[in-house]
Amino acid sequence: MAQRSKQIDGFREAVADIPDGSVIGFGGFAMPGVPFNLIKALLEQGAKRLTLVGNTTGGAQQPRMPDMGMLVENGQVAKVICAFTAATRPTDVLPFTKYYESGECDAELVPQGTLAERMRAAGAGVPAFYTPTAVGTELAAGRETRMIDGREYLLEYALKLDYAFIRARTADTFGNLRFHRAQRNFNPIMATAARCTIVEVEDPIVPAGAIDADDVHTPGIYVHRLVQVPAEPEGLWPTKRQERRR
Amino acid sequence: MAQRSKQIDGFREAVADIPDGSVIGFGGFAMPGVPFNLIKALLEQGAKRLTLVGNTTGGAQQPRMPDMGMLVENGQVAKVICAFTAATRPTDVLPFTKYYESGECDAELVPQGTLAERMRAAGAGVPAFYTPTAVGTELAAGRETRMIDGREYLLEYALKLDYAFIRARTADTFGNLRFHRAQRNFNPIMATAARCTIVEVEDPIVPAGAIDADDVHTPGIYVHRLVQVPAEPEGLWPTKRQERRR
Amino acid sequence: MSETKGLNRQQMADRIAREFQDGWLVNLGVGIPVMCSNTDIGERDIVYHSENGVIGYGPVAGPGEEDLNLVNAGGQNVTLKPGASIVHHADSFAVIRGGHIDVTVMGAYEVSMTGDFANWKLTGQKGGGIGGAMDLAACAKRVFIILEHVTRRNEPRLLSACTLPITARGVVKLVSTNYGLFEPTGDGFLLREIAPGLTVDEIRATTGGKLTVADGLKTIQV
Amino acid sequence: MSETKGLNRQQMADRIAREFQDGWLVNLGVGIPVMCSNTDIGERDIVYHSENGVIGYGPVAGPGEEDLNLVNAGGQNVTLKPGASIVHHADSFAVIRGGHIDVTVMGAYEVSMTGDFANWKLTGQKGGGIGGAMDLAACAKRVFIILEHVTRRNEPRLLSACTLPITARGVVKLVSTNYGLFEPTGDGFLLREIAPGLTVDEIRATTGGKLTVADGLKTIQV
Repeated sequence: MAQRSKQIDGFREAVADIPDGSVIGFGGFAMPGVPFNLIKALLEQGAKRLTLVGNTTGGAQQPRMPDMGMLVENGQVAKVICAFTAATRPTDVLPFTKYYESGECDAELVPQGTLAERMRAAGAGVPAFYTPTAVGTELAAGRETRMIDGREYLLEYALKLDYAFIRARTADTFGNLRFHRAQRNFNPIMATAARCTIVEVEDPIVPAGAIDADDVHTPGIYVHRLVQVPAEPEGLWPTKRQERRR
Repeated sequence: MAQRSKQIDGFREAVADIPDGSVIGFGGFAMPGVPFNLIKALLEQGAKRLTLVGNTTGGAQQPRMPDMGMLVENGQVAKVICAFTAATRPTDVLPFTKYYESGECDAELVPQGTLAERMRAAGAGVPAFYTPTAVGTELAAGRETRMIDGREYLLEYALKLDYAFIRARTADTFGNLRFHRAQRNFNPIMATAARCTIVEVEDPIVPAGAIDADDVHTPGIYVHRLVQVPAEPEGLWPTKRQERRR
Repeated sequence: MSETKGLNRQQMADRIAREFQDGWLVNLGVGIPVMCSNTDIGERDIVYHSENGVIGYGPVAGPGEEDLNLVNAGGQNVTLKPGASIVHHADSFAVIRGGHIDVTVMGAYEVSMTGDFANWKLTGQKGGGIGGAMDLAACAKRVFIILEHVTRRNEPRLLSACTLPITARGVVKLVSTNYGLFEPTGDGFLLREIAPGLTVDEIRATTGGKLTVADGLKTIQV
Repeated sequence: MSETKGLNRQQMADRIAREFQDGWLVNLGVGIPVMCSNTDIGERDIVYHSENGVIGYGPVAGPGEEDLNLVNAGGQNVTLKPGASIVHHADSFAVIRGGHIDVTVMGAYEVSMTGDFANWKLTGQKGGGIGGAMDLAACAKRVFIILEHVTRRNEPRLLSACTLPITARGVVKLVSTNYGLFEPTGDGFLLREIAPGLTVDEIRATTGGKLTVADGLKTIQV
């Protein structure tokens, strides 16, 4: 195994074949683990009618980095599936909001844990599962529930991805990945849920075998393309968030 | 956090309070990761009417090490839930078989992946899920199935444990664990499914913080008691299996 | 957000943090709740959990010690305490959904006297911001809420019934506002402790349902 | 188990292993199937997966190089290849159930001409040994079976219909026995290759359903 490398030359090449209408998951939670460079490449590539999956649509933080909202603003997106269609602070207005309210872009609002579990289920061959989350709320209105041991649960379905865009600290040529700290977040889950997982990698890509088998966070069997993130300014890296006055 | 240690002195103390009727999960697959010392202590402790959960009842391999079958032979077990009630080789006869066939001990035979997923679901607060496994077989007879996207799936329920007995290579005092190679198997899953997880630890237990946060396999929040495995002959360690002639 | 009366934001967080019991696993939400990890509560062993899979973080990182890949639920750079571990998002919500969280502390727009609360959607808004709030509200052993006592228009946020779409029903056990510490009682709120500078009458005038007052009402130590 | 005719156990495994395509993720079951990881199939990149969460193992470990905590599905001590990784049991069966396994190779008592197979329960037995067989059979992209061609009583194991409780229906794509290499065709079996020393007539006499023979029938290279 692992005789050939999954590394490819650039971000443009990594996203070149993504067709219109794809379902694409984007890792990341706040700044850590967001595939900034792949998002930027997809903005340039121009695929249309995409369905994007991620925690937020972005745009609430400064400085603004490439996010799902930019793909919406670029006219590439039919629908987003995420845990926030509005900012956590009610006085903030997300760039996405305008497109959502005008109907130019659709959205499916999903509790964050349900979102993660639906993708985990997709990767794990579980087509549907029950959860107590959102029972009795507006989100559960008209949906199927079931009493189990005296408690009411909501039926949720697996969420499969065509592509996962993720960011990792370390990779070997076979695609085994390690994440640094809170960079992990949705990234390993999305890798299991996608037909094709594309990874932007921070550290120089190492030969297969250089990461001990016990230390792998995401097995290389889930990874299809690796791209090394160049140094700034060519490559995009997390920046310190500007704290806002309240 | 993590100011106090979860380490306790001996295996006898670690299992002393386990009441009759408990549901106990035993990690391990073949030789790696089996909590031999905790099983031995439970044999001496004598709790009755137990329900045991594990991959096999044991007894097929030589040399024989402490296994679930010994607890059955010791009259402590009402029921086992496992993926094998018979040996994988039809000519082998398990010690358990006699008790099962005579009705002295009940058994629930569960496909291995379903068994693992049912415990994962228990730890993850998912009360039930659908799986394609076992559809159309004797195991599915009379049970609830559901068509999803044109395929038939079986409904499976979470399997909660009162106690998990597991074995790890490394632990810190807070209970963060690392497993060596195939020692991992069911152990991390059972830890999440149990109210109380008891771990036998191979390497000297290290201070909290000595295992990097990125390298933890099982978070210490799932671990309640740690016992250091003594050197042989006082402590039990994996031995080389005797290969049998065919 | 104006803070003209009573406790400031960190003090509201501090009062809630002092409720945390030894050995608890505590989830802190975005906004004021994450400030609880800055509170010194002595020798108690508390493990702070964040939705993004960080288990065992400590105070916000000081200038120069930030790891840009280590954040709490609010996106602030935090530190790790000895014994910390990291898991991915599905495993992190397995911690939550599995009932392993002793208490979750969240912000809210409204809390009702029956323990409902609303924190994801404003009136007339299309969509909203759920984040992990519904998972946490449905699954944590306890829900504590921190919020400003009144709106900008001086209208109560502690109400007989929520007017906004709820996040979960009947789950709130304790509420910390800039005016005091409250428990929903079903038909109103119990004022357990009062913030310095406030009077019971002021609080009664800005609280929905029946206001009961704890025997020997204490003033919150700040 | 007597092996009086045709291929020996390793040769049966070798013939199956030569079907593995470059880049495949392959699960090997207990018994003869795990012997496939010993087969040299040249430059092809194959990743061997085991139910216990070992992804990327190689041949059985030689004397003195065994790690007692590293085993395949049969409990044999194996080696790791560069790029190997380890996951826990739920994640390992997520690989399986999620449809990521290109082929699973299993032993069986019986295979039917419609691709059913039986490998977990004998007649009259209470209970049985399922292991991961039902997960693998239901979820892998392909199921290959290795088994002795006949029972000790010289009765066929390749049958019109299974007589034992089945593990899964209609999933078997390829069968390696000591007599040859077969494909279930719905109304019988296609003999693709024949083992050295066997005749088509011998095989026809010990195979259920209609036996068809591949054009220009080759003898299996051993």
